[in-house]
Amino acid sequence: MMQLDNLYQEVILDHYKHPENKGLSTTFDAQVHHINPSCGDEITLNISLEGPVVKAISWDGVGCSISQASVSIMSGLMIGKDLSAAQLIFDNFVQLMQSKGSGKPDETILEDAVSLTGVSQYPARIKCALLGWMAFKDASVQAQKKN
Amino acid sequence: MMQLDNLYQEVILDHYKHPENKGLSTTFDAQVHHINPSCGDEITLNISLEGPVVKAISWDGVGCSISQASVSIMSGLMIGKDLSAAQLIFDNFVQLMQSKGSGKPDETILEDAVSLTGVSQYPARIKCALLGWMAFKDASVQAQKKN
Amino acid sequence: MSLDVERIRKDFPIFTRTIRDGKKLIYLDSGATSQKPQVVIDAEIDFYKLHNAAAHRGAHQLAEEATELFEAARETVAAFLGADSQEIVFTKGATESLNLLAYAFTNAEPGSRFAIGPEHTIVVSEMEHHANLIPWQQLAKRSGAALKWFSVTPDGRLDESNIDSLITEKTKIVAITQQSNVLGTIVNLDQIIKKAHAVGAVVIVDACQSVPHVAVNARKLGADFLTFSGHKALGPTGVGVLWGSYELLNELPPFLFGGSMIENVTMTDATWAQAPKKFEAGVPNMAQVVGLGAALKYLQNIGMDAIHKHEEELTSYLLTELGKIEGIAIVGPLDSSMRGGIVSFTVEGIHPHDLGQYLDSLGIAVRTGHHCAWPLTRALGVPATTRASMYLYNDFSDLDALVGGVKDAKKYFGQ
Amino acid sequence: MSLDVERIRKDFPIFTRTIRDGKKLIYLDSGATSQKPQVVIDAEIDFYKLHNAAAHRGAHQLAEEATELFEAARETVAAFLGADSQEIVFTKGATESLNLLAYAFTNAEPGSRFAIGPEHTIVVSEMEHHANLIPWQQLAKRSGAALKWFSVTPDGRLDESNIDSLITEKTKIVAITQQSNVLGTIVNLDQIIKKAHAVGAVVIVDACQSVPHVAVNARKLGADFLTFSGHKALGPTGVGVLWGSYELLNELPPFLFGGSMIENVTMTDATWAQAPKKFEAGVPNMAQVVGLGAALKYLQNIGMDAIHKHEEELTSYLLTELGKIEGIAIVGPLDSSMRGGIVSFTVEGIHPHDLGQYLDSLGIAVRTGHHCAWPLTRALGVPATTRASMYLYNDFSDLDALVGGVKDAKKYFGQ
Ligand SMILES: Cc1ncc(COP(=O)(O)O)c(C=O)c1O
Ligand SMILES: Cc1ncc(COP(=O)(O)O)c(C=O)c1O
Repeated sequence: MMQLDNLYQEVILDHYKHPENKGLSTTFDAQVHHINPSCGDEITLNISLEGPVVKAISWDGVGCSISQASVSIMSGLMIGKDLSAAQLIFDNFVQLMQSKGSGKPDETILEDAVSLTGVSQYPARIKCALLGWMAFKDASVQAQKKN
Repeated sequence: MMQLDNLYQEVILDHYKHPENKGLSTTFDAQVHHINPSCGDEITLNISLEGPVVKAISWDGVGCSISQASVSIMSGLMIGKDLSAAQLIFDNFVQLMQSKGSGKPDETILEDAVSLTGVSQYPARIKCALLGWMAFKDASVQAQKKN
Repeated sequence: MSLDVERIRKDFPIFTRTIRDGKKLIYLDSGATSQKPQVVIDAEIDFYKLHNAAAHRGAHQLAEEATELFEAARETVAAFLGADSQEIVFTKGATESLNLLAYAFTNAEPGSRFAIGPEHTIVVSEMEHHANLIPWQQLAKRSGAALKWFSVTPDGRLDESNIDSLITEKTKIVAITQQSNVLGTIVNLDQIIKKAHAVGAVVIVDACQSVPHVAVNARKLGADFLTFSGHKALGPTGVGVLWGSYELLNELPPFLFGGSMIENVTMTDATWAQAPKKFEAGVPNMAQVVGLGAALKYLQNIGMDAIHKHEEELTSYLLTELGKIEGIAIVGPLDSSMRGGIVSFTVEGIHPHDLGQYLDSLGIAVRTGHHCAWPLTRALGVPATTRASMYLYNDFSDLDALVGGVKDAKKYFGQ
Repeated sequence: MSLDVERIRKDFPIFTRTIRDGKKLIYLDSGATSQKPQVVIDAEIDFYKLHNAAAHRGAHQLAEEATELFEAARETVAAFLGADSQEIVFTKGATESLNLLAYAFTNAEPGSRFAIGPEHTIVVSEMEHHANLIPWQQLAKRSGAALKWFSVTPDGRLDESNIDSLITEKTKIVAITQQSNVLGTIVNLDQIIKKAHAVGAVVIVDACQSVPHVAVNARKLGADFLTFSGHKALGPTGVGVLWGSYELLNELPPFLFGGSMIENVTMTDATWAQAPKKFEAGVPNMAQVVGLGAALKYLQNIGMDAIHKHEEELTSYLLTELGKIEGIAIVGPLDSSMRGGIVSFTVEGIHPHDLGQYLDSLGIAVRTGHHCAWPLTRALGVPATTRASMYLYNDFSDLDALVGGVKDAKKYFGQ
């Protein structure tokens, strides 16, 4: 079971059971809806910016523990960051996911998201972990355009 | 070379070089054009009936020795026969061709056409041998309809 | 059990490998694709090693042999379906077969019995696989015809209550599955076929999940077209079958254009060969067709009735055992006589994807998600399910492993 | 010779068999389909024995492995063509690829760059294989567009003299072969591609006879789409490749509809995945794709330049030796630098079918007929030809056997 514990770290199961920023805000600068066509997971994500700073993220959706925990962690990480810092985190995380288990996560950048490191060993789950992140990316681009 | 001699009997090569009833008549009860799509061989065949009797067959076409000899032999066999006798010969020949080399040809019915017995061992050539016969069948049906 | 599974498993080389650090492979994903017996692998190898040449395209010995093997496989498939060999078209899979039909309707000349327009309807069901839904959505869009569908009852059967308002004089096509790849439900098509034919509609049966598991006689069934994929029936990947009753098949316009499907060709126009060649453009998937022939012979030797009975026993056992676990909801009928060897379910508090991953860590292969029948999972009100699908090489011990795995997963994920 | 043919032949198990009572197999029909090296057969076997599962459709280990092998083959194909892996679509063969394109144009929304109507023209050539002719005839018929074509010069080259009247502002599609499967002629496409792009047309290259025999860089060539069949490139039957420059490929509407090509599906509508998945509906021909990857790696190890050089040497030799026989007429250019390893010819007084049969009795496999390019043989004024087509496993002794066989045939048939 050791290998699986690598995937399902405590932090992940905690976020899954107690997701952060879940429940959509009534106001937002951009709202996006992303789906994972191979398994049917869906997420709606709202973002509000204040200048270049991510003021608020809220989301709702259905999905596996990986996708739900990942968006929860991501929202916690991104809120309060300015967009260039957010981009750095984003790039770091995507790189980690694509590392096929060989990536060394930078905890100072990724914080709780390092708990998702194990996902990179399960190719079919990478899309789960990225679902919320891609939604964030998309939403932040749209919000910037609008502002 | 023995096996091949089975296919290319003297009679066949003779008919190939000196085909009978080749050259289209100017009058006919029915004219048909048949092709062999897999190799491009073509034949045009004219038939004239007198009551139930095949009065004349003439044909023209391009094709391999098997197809040319076969139509030549067929025309010689069919001219002068009444259509029920022709049908018997036709059925006998088709059966022989489909016999995969195991058919015992009835020489009293098939006459020169027994020389084509070897064709039945070469599946790709059966269509060559049948080209003219199928044209005859088609033409005789059309001529009957017309009369 | 009806089958000697231990002996059968010896025919399938994949069962000698292990999963995730030495665990036994428990393969419960045959609904997605089946494993291959050695005889099928050997048939492909033999073709390549001994007889490889372009079938129907040469007078040399290799081409003769390739042609003979190819056509012999056609006869095997025909015998398997109780059909005539001229009624068997080889495709790359059921998806191609169904698209072939949908495009052929579009290619029909006005006035032909296949011509379809805004005055017509196409009838499918809510339990169709995407492969038997989207081609008809698209045909509807192209032709202006209206798409209608049978619903699914809450217990996962086809709701035929409104058949008379669904299948009407306007209906041109009824395309329907014989067994759901999610619910396992076996659909009794008799009434639908009768009704469809009474109004002059063409009936197309998606037999992907039935033909590999139960004896299907295409003629007796009475449909007009029927399709299945080789890879779900112990056959190679890359080959499927479209059966059509000869009269319709021969009248149907072609779909793919190219070599070997022609009668005559000029720069500006072409005419077509008779069916089935008309539908087999290009150098065919010869080795795969030959492999499929070997697969169906293997199935026939074991016996389709025995296989079906075996799967019924397994399904009944699994339904009972899973049903004992708290928090499990099984989708589809609970009566095992109404279903084939497919059981989809949800476990409260565990997402199917997580359950599947957990089972995988035990060596158990199941499928999770919408199983390419998204509208159905939506209608069932679940985002996804976990699906165990069985075949002749599964036994009770596989199901015990699954049931045990689900129980352990509940603990692991704290449910 | 550029290649160590004796060593290469050891990689191809078919050469251990004999023909017609113990004769050595002289295989000169690679233009129809190539033989398979053991590594290709092994790649398919390994897939079935060890990794068989539905790619992209499961989170279990077998499905992961199947997906990885499948996608690794895509990368191999991409590297072979100098392309990006997202530009590689797997089909069942070149015939499907070309039909895919023709239907995709039909599926284009009005206003899309692929939309085609009566105001447009489609340009092909007189030397096209039926697979690159009839789909365009049919598209012309469906859309109302006019079909135009390049002629062939008496010596078997593409007649580009009227390029300016053929490719005009009206031209939507130029679909053309890179090497004739009858004449052996290599078509220099530079001018045509330049002209076509200048008028905004989409250029589609039939590379069935080029990609297996000579290094082709899809990007550098500058076409928009290009296709070839695996079975002619040492690969398995039942697999082909469509390359498209990504921008166009991703914009192109889909062709086959079903599982795995979707983004979202409801009962009434569906949206599509990105390319290449958008074009790969259904459980794919996985084992064949993996086998094709092994084939291209094998070719690459030997080296496409070496293979091309080898075939040039063989062709030049064969042209010379056949040319010495009285009554022989070679079709296509006599300059071996303008052709690939295909030589078609006629022998006075002997029908190709009879010649082919005679050669077969000696163990020599050639193809006879119109080679699925009937309009071309008609334009050449011959009812049929005999075609010898070469590959890396042929050597001079094969050609000596052929030349000797032709001479003997002349005696046999009394010419
Ligand atoms: C030039 C050319 N184009 C297209 C094709 C069609 O390829 P396939 O039959 O493998 O689909 C062939 C071979 O048959 C060919 O030689
Ligand atoms: C019921 C059903 N129909 C159609 C298909 C499509 O078959 P394939 O993907 O082999 O073309 C499948 C399997 O994926 C299926 O289960």
